[in-house]
Amino acid sequence: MKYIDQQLVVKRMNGRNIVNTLFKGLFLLATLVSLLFLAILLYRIGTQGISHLSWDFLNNFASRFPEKAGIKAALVGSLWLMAVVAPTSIILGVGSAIYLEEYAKKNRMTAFIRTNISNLAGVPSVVFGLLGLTIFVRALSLGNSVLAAGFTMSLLILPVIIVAAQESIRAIPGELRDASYGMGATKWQTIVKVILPAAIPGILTGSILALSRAIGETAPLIVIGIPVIIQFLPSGVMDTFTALPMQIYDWSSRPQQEFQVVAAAGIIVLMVVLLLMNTVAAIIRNKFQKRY
Amino acid sequence: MRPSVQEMIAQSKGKRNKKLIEKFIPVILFLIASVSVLTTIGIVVTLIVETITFFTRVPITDFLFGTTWLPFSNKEAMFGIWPLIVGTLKVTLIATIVAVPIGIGAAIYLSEYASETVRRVVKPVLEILAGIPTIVYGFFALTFVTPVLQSFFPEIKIFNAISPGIVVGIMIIPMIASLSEDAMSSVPKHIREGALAMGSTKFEVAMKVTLPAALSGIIASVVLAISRAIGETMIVSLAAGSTPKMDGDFTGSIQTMTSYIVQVSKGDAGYGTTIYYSIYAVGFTLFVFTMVMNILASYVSKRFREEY
Amino acid sequence: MTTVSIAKAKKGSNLNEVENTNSVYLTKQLNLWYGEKHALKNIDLDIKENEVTAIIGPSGCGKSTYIKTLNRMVELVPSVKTSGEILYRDRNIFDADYSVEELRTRVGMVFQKPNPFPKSIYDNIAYGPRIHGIKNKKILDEIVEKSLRGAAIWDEVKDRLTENAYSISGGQQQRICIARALAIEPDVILMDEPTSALDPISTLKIEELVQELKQDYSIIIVTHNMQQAARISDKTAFFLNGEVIEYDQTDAIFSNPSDKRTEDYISGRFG
Amino acid sequence: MTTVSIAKAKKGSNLNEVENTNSVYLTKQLNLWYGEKHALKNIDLDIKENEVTAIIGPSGCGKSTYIKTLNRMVELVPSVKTSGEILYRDRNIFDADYSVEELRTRVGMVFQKPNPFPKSIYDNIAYGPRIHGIKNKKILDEIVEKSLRGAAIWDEVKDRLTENAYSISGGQQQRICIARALAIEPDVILMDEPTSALDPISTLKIEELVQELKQDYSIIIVTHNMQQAARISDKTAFFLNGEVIEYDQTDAIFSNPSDKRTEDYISGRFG
Amino acid sequence: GNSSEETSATESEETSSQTAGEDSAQVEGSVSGDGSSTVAPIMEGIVEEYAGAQPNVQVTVGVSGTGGGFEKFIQGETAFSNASRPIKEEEAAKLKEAGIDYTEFQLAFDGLTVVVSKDNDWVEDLTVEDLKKLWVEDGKTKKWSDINPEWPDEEVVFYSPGTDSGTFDYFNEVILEDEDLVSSATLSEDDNVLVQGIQADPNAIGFFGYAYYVANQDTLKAVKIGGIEPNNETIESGEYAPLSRPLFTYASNKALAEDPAAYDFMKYTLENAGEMAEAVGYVALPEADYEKGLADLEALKK
Ligand SMILES: Nc1ncnc2c1ncn2[C@@H]1O[C@H](COP(=O)(O)OP(=O)(O)OP(=O)(O)O)[C@@H](O)[C@H]1O
Ligand SMILES: Nc1ncnc2c1ncn2[C@@H]1O[C@H](COP(=O)(O)OP(=O)(O)OP(=O)(O)O)[C@@H](O)[C@H]1O
Ligand SMILES: [Mg+2]
Ligand SMILES: [Mg+2]
Ligand SMILES: O=P([O-])([O-])[O-]
Repeated sequence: MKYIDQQLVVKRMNGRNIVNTLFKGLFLLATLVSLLFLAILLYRIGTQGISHLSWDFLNNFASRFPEKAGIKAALVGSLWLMAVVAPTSIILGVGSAIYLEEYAKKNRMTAFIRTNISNLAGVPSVVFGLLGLTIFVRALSLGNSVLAAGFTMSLLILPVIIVAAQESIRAIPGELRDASYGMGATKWQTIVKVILPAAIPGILTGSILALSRAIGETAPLIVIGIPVIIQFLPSGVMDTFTALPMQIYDWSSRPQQEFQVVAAAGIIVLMVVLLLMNTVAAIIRNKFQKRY
Repeated sequence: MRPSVQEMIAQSKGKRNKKLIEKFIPVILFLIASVSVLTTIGIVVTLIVETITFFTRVPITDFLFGTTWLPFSNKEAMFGIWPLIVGTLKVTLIATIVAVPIGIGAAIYLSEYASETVRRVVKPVLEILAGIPTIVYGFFALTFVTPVLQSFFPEIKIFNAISPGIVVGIMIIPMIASLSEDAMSSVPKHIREGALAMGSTKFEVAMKVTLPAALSGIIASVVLAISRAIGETMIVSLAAGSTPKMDGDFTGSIQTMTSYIVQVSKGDAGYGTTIYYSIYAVGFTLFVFTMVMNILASYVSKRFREEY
Repeated sequence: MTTVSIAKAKKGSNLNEVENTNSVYLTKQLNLWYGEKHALKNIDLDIKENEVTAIIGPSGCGKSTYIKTLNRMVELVPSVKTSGEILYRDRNIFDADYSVEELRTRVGMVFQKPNPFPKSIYDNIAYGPRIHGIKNKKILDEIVEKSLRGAAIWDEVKDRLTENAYSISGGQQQRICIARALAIEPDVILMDEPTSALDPISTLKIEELVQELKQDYSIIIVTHNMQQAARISDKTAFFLNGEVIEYDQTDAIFSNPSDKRTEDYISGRFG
Repeated sequence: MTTVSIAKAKKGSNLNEVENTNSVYLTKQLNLWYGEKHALKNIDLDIKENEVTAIIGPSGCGKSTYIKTLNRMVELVPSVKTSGEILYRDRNIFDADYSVEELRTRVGMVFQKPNPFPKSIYDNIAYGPRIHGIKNKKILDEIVEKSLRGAAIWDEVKDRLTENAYSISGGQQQRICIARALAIEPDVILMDEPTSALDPISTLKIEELVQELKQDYSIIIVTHNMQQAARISDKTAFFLNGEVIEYDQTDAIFSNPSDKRTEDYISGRFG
Repeated sequence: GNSSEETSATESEETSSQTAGEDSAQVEGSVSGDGSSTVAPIMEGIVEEYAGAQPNVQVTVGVSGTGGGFEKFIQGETAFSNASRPIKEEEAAKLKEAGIDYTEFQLAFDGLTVVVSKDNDWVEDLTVEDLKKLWVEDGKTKKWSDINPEWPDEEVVFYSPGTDSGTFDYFNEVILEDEDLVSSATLSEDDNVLVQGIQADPNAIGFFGYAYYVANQDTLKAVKIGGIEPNNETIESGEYAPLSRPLFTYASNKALAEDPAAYDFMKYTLENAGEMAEAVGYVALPEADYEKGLADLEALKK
């Protein structure tokens, strides 16, 4: 006996295809809506602040006159911040990832570290601010230095980097490892000469995305209390500094309407820095994708 | 004629170095890996020490069961955490309502319908949304979303839970979309092909095969995104107001746990006052909340993982 | 080992029958490109009803590509272009108004690696009927049982229908996949190296099964194992570099190939 | 096709030589478990110098496991336990003070899937010498050229040594991997199905190469292709379910197997 | 407010070059302060000019709010702390505990301005009593008609700076007198947000620093208090009472005595605070007050 009536199947086909098309449209719509949000956001920032963008804006210190106000201290400060955050977080992140992927035995300690990392990834940035204030600023007497803020931000993005590095290490085919061991290489040689070079694209992309989070974070800086009124550039990691989001936040709370435009211009600078970082990440990702 | 390679290898120094390196590297790496554990310990200790001081001044029961949050009151300061929790949940609820359908919809589109090229371009572009500094979102909520909402619903106040909720939702869309897409595209291609070969439409494949198979990953991504929404600070600080309230009203000013911490950090409370210690108690509550969400996420992704 | 001899006996007896005349698939001047790569070249093949047709050839010669063209699964690769015709039951499957879903409902497919859905065994089998609109629990039960019996696995799994299909062995999974294909009562079953990931005993089971299924279905099977082709098929097509080098009765191909390359291949000189 | 006959001729001539007496590997009562799974059972094998030893058997019989035990690569699987002895050049490789790195420096390995490092061709070959402390650029250059010549790929890649090893074809990649193994001038070369991922022409090239390498190295090769084993090896071991069923001169195994299971396998009745 | 700003800007630039000329002794070092966001614009101007006068002194000023500033001051992290209210007893006690002696300097006046939207055509003038009636919570809904029956029978919408700001503190002290603020008020730490809310709603009322009113005169209307309109004269003379408040900075005596850079910066601050205050929308103190400050400072010098 036949259970499946081909006639009926053919008849129902039409309806099923319509449902398929309908939902395809809905899913596409969802994608477009998110892209639309992004477009509106970028458009508004652009139109608000573009008029204030100029070389002077990049090259001036902050000023009480909106037309003279520049972003130099904040921009350079953010770069200094990155100069601390990038090496610290990448060394700690990649080191942890190597330990977890290559050395850690499957025991409770390892499971604990893993759970801990994924939990840490969800801890709000304000809480990291409280940690940084208590440990780095106060207990270790680093004050409002680049170092104190840099360490705080490093811890904040550490879990993201660890996970990205773990994933890219895990993605390296076992055959490459085998090949290296098969030549009589030791474990550390294999890690340094084969695994890390092959994992670097993934590690870099993950790290850049994490760093771009660090460069835009405001809350921890507020909690740490880094200054905004500053007319010089830091000359070392122990110097005080200010950073882009702090400066933007400060401008936006000024009474004069003109400062809102300055703030918007500051946002453009921040967004350009972020987009540059994202683009670099995307290029690395696409360029090195699946070599093996 | 040079000596054979094996002879050169035998002569080469560094054998002993190798042994030493092999011994010490794991120790060093273990220490590095412990940094993240130390960080958690640091956070817990920092928060707990100050929280304990807070509880010597405000009974813990008042904090846990009180329904009025009036730290600055001139008459009798009250520290019942619930209004802040309710405020946080309002924003989180709206954000979830916005982000889950859009995020999962986009994920399905990207993993099931879009061509490889579209996916390769759209995914990183969407991820930009997650990288935009939250302070930028905050102004977007306050100066764009709120006025737009007000033009449709005049009863909405300048500070409300809806506008920051929507914007937090926008911010977490890429998290859900990206992680869910990862989960769905890691459902092996051959399983998908099995379904297509039976005459399924793509929609049927998505709903009946991919989605169920990727469910644990999708739920985990949603839970993580929610935990991010709970911890979001600047958007709510700017656009949600600072009125701790415990009611069902979404149109008026509220206060969340995070925005309270920022309010006090930027504010006037004297060092050593009860208000100063209260931010640690609130921070600790927040920490517990996100911790629970994260444990839930990892439980979900373990418990509901499909075997294939 | 007995089974093998039975299979051989069957094939032998088959030869004595009158030549089958009903075509299920008629491929005419089929060409296929993956982007620039010309993967199938001027394929002409006439595949008959209720026979087992084996497709053999070295790795990369286009076997999988050809079989995936028959139910248009190959189109999932975006860069694919085709020319020529494939008539399935006298209708060109490349026609603009030919619904792929309909085609795939009539033509079942079994893959190299067992690929059950990550669902219960029952839901795996009921998947096809369900998407085709059968909701009635009793009918579904009947279909599930019939299909599992058809795939010779009912006795092994009848007590664990609610278990996840990934909890059983690879060979059983492959028979679940066959049962799943049977559940929508297809006309043709395509199999792409269905035993290459299996152990010898599971392989034998599947080979037996193929022999039985032949009564009701037309079967096209890709295999890299020449002995397998010899054991179970009625006709064999030998592919090389995207071309059909030889297509004939299996016995003829193996005992007396007309092309030197076929001979080299089946005598294991390459591949 | 000519090569094949040459290879056969060689093997033939080999038989006429005096029986080789120098063992490189002497395996005594080797047992191996993956956790609970008993994967190798009481293996006894005596592998001779400057010969090609083929290991054949159906999928999962333990071929790869055995060959990976010979250079202790199998220990990378954490759950592995072994008992018994393997004497390499008269020393038990399981001895506590035997350095695995040293063993692996003496014993090269080529894998099923070509697995060059994602580095330049030059760096691939220089990898081994470098990790073992050879830094001198001139010596490295010499080693790279010699190894590439040894793997019969020098002419094809000499102008593109700085290109990424993944920019060349699979067959070339496999020869790069062989060259990489040759670069540290090993004593033994282990090969685990080195041609199974390759096209027929690349396969032939590798087979020829194995014949040449035999002059200088002892070679142990796993293959699922019985014709290949017959063509290139001097001795053949047939594995089944973790046991050595038969181990003999290749000609003897293929023309006159003493065990029924060997016969069934080589006549393609299973596997 | 633009043009007046620019003129005062040029003036202050002149002043600073004069000062630099007088005080040609160049010093080096770094000075850090933190504190009130209300004082921040004045400080920003001073720091900006000072960077020209003493390029080798690196001054940083944070904006953690009056309370946040004192927190750091108590920890010994800063040399001076800006405040938009006088130091509180607890804070003074903590400083004593920490062994930090300090001196209070007044910098300027800020007129706390009560504002309504330009669209509000009924309110011009309110008394302190009216303000109390409006802003103190009494459990009832407040209507404009409660104050004056001729005014619309509409609910009043309140906007107030966050309860954790110096501005609110001051309002609390003089108007609320430690009663609770009306509970329906919308609170924000960000005064610009208040501006936005008030200008859009004719029924809204709010208060914040004079500078924010000055910057938004085209959309906001300042309410007279007891017939007195807030402007530079009325605030400076103290006529605009009780809603004008002094702004302070508190400096560590030790730093002033031992660190020439801190001393020099504080001197520069007191010399220029008045003009800078006017330039950014505050009101200068009477000249005598600055002189007193400078004398206090002089006395601390070793
Ligand atoms: N998606 C694809 N894109 C580009 N080329 C492809 C694709 N799939 C297959 N090819 C190429 O088409 C040719 C035929 O491939 P096909 O998979 O049909 O071979 P096959 O005979 O099934 O081989 P095997 O025995 O290895 O399965 C091969 O050269 C292959 O590289
Ligand atoms: N890492 C492992 N853990 C547990 N079991 C394993 C592992 N690797 C192999 N096995 C088991 O050991 C047995 C022998 O495996 P092995 O890979 O040696 O087979 P093989 O003869 O090389 O097969 P093939 O021809 O498929 O490569 C198999 O049953 C396999 O399932
Ligand atoms: Mg294939
Ligand atoms: Mg193997
Ligand atoms: O920053 P405040 O002046 O409001 O303390």
